[in-house]
Amino acid sequence: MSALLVLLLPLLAAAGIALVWKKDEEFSAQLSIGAIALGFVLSLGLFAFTPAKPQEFAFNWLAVGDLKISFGFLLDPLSKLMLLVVTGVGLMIHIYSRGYLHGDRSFSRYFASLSLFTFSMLGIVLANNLFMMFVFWELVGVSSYLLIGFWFEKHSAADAAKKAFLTNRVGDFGFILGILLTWLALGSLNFTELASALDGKALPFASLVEPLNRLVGSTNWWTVHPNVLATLVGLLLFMGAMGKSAQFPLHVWLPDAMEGPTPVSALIHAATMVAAGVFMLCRIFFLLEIPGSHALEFIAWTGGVTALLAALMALQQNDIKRILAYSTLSQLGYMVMAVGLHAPGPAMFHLTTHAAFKALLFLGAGSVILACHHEQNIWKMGGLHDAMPRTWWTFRWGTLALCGVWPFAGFFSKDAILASALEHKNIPLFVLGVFVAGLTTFYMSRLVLVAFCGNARSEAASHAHESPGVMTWPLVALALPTLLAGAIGIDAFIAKALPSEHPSPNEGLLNNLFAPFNHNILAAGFGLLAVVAGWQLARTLYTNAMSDPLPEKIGVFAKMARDRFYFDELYAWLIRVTQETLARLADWVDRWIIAGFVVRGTHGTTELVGRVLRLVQTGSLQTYAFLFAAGVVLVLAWQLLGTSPTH
Amino acid sequence: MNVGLEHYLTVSAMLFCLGLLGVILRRNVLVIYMSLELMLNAANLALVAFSRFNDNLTGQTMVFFIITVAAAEVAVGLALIVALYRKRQSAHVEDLTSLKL
Amino acid sequence: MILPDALFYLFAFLTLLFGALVVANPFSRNPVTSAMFLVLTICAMAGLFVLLNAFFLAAVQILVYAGAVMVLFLFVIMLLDLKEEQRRKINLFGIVTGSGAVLGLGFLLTRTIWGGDFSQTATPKVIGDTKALGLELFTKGQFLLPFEIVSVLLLVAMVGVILLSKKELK
Amino acid sequence: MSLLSAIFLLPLLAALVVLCIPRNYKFVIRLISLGATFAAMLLALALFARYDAAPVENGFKFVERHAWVSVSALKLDIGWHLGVDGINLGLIVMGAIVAFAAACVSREIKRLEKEYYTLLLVMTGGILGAFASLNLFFFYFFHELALVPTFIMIGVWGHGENRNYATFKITIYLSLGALLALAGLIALYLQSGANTFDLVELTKKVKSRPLPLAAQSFIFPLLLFGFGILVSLWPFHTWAPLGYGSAPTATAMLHAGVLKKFGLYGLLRVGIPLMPDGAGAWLEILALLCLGNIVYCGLVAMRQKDLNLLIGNSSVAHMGFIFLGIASLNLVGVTGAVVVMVAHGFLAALTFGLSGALREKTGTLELEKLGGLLRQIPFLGAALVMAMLAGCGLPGFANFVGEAMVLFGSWRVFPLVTTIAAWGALIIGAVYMLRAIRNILHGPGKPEWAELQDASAWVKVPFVLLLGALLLLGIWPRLLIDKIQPSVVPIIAMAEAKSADKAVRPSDLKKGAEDAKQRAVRPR
Repeated sequence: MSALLVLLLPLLAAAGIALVWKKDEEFSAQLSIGAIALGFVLSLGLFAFTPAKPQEFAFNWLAVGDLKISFGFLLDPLSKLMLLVVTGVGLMIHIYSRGYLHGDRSFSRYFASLSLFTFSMLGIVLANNLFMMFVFWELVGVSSYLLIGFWFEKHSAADAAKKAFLTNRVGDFGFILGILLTWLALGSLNFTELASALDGKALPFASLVEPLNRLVGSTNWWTVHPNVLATLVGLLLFMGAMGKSAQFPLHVWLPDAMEGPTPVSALIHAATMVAAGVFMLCRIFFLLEIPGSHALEFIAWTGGVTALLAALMALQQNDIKRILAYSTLSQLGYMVMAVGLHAPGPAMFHLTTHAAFKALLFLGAGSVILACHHEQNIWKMGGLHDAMPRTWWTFRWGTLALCGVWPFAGFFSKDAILASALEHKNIPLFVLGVFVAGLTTFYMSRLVLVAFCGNARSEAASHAHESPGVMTWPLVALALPTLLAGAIGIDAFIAKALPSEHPSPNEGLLNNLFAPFNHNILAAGFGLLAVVAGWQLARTLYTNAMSDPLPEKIGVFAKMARDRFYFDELYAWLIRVTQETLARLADWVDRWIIAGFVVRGTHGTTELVGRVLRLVQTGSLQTYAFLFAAGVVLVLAWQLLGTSPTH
Repeated sequence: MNVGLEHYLTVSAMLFCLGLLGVILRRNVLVIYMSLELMLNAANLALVAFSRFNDNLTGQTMVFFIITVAAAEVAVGLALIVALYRKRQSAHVEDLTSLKL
Repeated sequence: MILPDALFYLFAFLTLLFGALVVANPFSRNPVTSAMFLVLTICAMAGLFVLLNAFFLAAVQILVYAGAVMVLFLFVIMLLDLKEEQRRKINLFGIVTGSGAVLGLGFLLTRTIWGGDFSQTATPKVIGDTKALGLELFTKGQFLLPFEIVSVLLLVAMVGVILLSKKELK
Repeated sequence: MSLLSAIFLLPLLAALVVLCIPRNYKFVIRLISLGATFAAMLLALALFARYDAAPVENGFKFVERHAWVSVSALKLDIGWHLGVDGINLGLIVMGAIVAFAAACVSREIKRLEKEYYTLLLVMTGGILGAFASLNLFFFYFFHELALVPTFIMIGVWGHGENRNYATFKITIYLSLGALLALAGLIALYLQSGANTFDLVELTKKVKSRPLPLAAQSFIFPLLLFGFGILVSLWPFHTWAPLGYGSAPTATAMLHAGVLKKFGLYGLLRVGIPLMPDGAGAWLEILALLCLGNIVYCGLVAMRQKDLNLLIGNSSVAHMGFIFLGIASLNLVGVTGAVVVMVAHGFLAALTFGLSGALREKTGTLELEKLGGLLRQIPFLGAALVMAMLAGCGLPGFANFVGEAMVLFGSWRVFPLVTTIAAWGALIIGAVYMLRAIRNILHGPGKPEWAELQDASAWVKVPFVLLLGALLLLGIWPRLLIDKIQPSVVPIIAMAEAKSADKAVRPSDLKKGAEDAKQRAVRPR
């Protein structure tokens, strides 16, 4: 019952703000912050006191024939953890954005959409069937559309919102097809039913093959093999995650989504929305690892490629928020890679720790931007470490956690992923992981060295001062989990939720600190080695450098990285070639062929026939008489000559 | 070869064609009207011939009625021609082309 | 018995000759001449009727048709005092197509007449004299109503003519 | 004068009353028409509330039956037979609500109000009557009664420079379609030998003695293409966007929202159950045609420069979904089709209403000229954003529920067509809807629209009403679906009770899926 409350509170807040629509900020801020604070407390309660065994309660939302869609909640360790993450980080960001957006004209609209976002995010976390998850999937897409396009007067923001929504929609297209295929094959959409329908059965899709084959087989150039179907289901559902977590082909919308206010980027693109995809993958993990389905390899490699690609792009970005956006992309690639390596546990672990320190980094960046009067280019900052002490040390902790330095949370979760890569004997992915870890340290230290150390590069940066308390306290609050999250055994808690994990017992704080070393020394060692290498390289290049030395060194590669490997141009061209030309063709056909030729054609021919007949009316009696006689003759001839006269 | 029904019918047919020719070729309204009467008589001839060779009188009664109708028709037709003439001062067909579209 | 056949051919020839003259009078284009030739055609027709034992009709033909209808025609010709038509340009195309159509019609009619075999009674018992026709018209009861209607028709024709030929008074 | 006949006789009565009022009492005329449509709406809602899904003898409730013309010699039976079941209940309620909204919106008409309101009321009466009557004769008669005012209203009060061309086009197209449908109905009447226009007897007769296959395969195409033209099926759709583009707001709302569903309702009520074999042969083609609707019209909508044309094309695209639902011929698909019919009614009315309000304020609907309006007209802007998002199938609105059910339903029967349809609905729909929002509402404010002010309270009423309906059905669809489903079951039963010579019919596929799941026999 309390889960329902947690879910509905933000919705009520959003509705309340929308209906009352009073212009004063206080009311809307208090309402939505109160709602999410209460939600946080309740989810803490759920997290701590409810039994570990998953409970489920649902009511029938739609029941027609054999389609049974229910609206219910599945409370198991996985969703309880995510509940905590969403409401916890969300609360911090709500408080922070109250300060950040102070005095903005449409303040209450911001908080309304923020509450709507939290509501839909909680919906995804609590959903107990695929269809309900899809419903909230789209609602999250819409609320991110509203939030990214918050400053809709700016062309770039409006376009970014549209782009984000459409790319998400492409992902949702795959997701709905996946749902349809699972429903057709297994008859139900409920997770527990699906799980029970799957275990203990060799190939669930075998029965479906023969009829579908006949039906689709009419194009008989590819026969449907059960493994193909299983992989197809896995990939289609992964496509949904791809859209939401901005994986490789559909990653273009994330950097542009920085157009929204910083707390929005923090909330959406660090902690919650992008994590929804990884959460969904873990939730339907049993569907992905059906024997015979190759979906998981594909997922692993997509994750790996995204991580590498994003890290490379981040090297050359100069906007502080874009660097953090790309780092999120690459960390997400890590998590998806972990899921692909049959290790949803470490993926969720990394997701939780990442939520904390990435939110911290984004909020830190926000306070830096505010301090330098909305200046986002790092080459215009500098020497902020003494001007903004509290932001400085929280930001430094976040960076250390992100790079995976030993005591911080990032180290443990990233090491868990690298360890699972080794266990799974997937050497290329392990090497890629280590390389990306090095790259991460490189670009993060580049950011820190340029933005904070050295001396102020611009007049605005020189007299920057610390942000007000309401903004810095959330930073400090987020800094704690960044330090401790790794060691307090979150991974053990997650392991309980995922059947495929072997639950390692949680033996106290201290030996957890050293668990990764004795667990898999190779992974931990290489991880730390990459970190040190990255740090040294960045230090040599960037200590109080006035401009970026990298372009001369790697020349054209730097330009390509800065322009994001021209994916946007490629997609724009692709759309222009396929959709625009098709649209232009359809419009042309509609205008000329159907409306023009057919309609005007018939109109034209009738007019022509009319004009011809007019010629006959010559007005002279002779022609009429003649026509009359000729008519009679023709009829008689036809009639008489037709039948032979000999009767 | 004694005269049979076909002979009378051929005469009536030829007379009918003559009348039709007159209607088509002549351009004076009155002459057209006369050729019309000719066609009518051709029909009468055929009817009488049939009544003679089928040995009953209905053919002839038909002719009787046709003649009365023809008379009425001529009267009205001529009145029309007179009215037309009064309006157009010409009885020539080519001048009466107001129906031309 | 060859006299009636000879007479038939004579009258038939006369009818066709006069008919042709009504239509295409080579001598003068004056409508009066064609009216006169029409009268002659009607008389020739009366002769044919006599041959077909339709004596009453022959008389009626001459009396009504030749006498009344043609007189009307002459009246109108005189009233309109139509002069000799000056020869307008001959519309050759019109003539050719017109006569072509009429020839086609003639050919078709004769072809069917001579094609079909008609049941003919050689010597008819019924004579179309006035008494027989009178009996047919009034006692058999078949044609009584049409007779009355025709009389009404004549009345209507008269009213029509009077109306048509009234000068526009208003 | 039971509840059902009151719903549609009231507007017709009001039309008569308005006729007797002198022309210059504009306010009284408007009051009467608003009152009449409001009363009709209340009655319809009462009908909806009192309709329980308990099965009744031949499926129809609130039945009202008076013999009108039944000449046994001529074997003619035209009776006044009204009845409501799951399918036309939703349509009548939606029709009444949209009619009230249309009456509110027609405040924009500034000349010849008296004629306008009479026509509007006649149209409302015709629409509701068409959906309520079960006798094919009145079914058709009321449809024509509603169609004629549409032509007149577009011709006289329409907008745009090619208004006359649009009027002629819509008139000719719809009369042609109606003609074909009439031919089909008459052929059905003769072939069935039941000597009655009454639908209930007809269905009973056909159930006992199905029509010969030759007759079916001849009558069904007539009905299909006749109703297809009325509903702007793909090749015959060009009249719809043009007609709605130049129609006055109320007509566009009523016609696109409600009257257009007549063809689909007819197909579902008469076409499919009475001619299952005929239908079977044509359904594959229908599926492809509706693909044309969804994808083709979606692409064309993308290229439109005028908002009304864009909405017109998008409403044609939504029709494709309903056709797909009907063509899938299984319980889920057809129920989904009926839900989309109702939902699209509200949606089309809402979008056309909003674009009418926008045109009234800015004087133009050219996408280039408009821009950055959200700051000046927050309410209308927010309503337009919600309408557009509902249009591209956002959950929380009724359209999503219907479209999801259609996808579920037709996925089993035409997997390829459904995939492309899903692409059409999700992606293409989203593209042109968002582009419209982007051009009209977002972006920096333009100087010429600086002094725009938002809609007054009275103007907001219809939009709030329609949005409320969309949201209510979207959040709690069982309100409507529990009523629709029991009436769809017999139709599906009749549609599948035909010779099983089809190569792959949904029934075989279901058997395959069933063995895999070893489920208890599901209600079919």
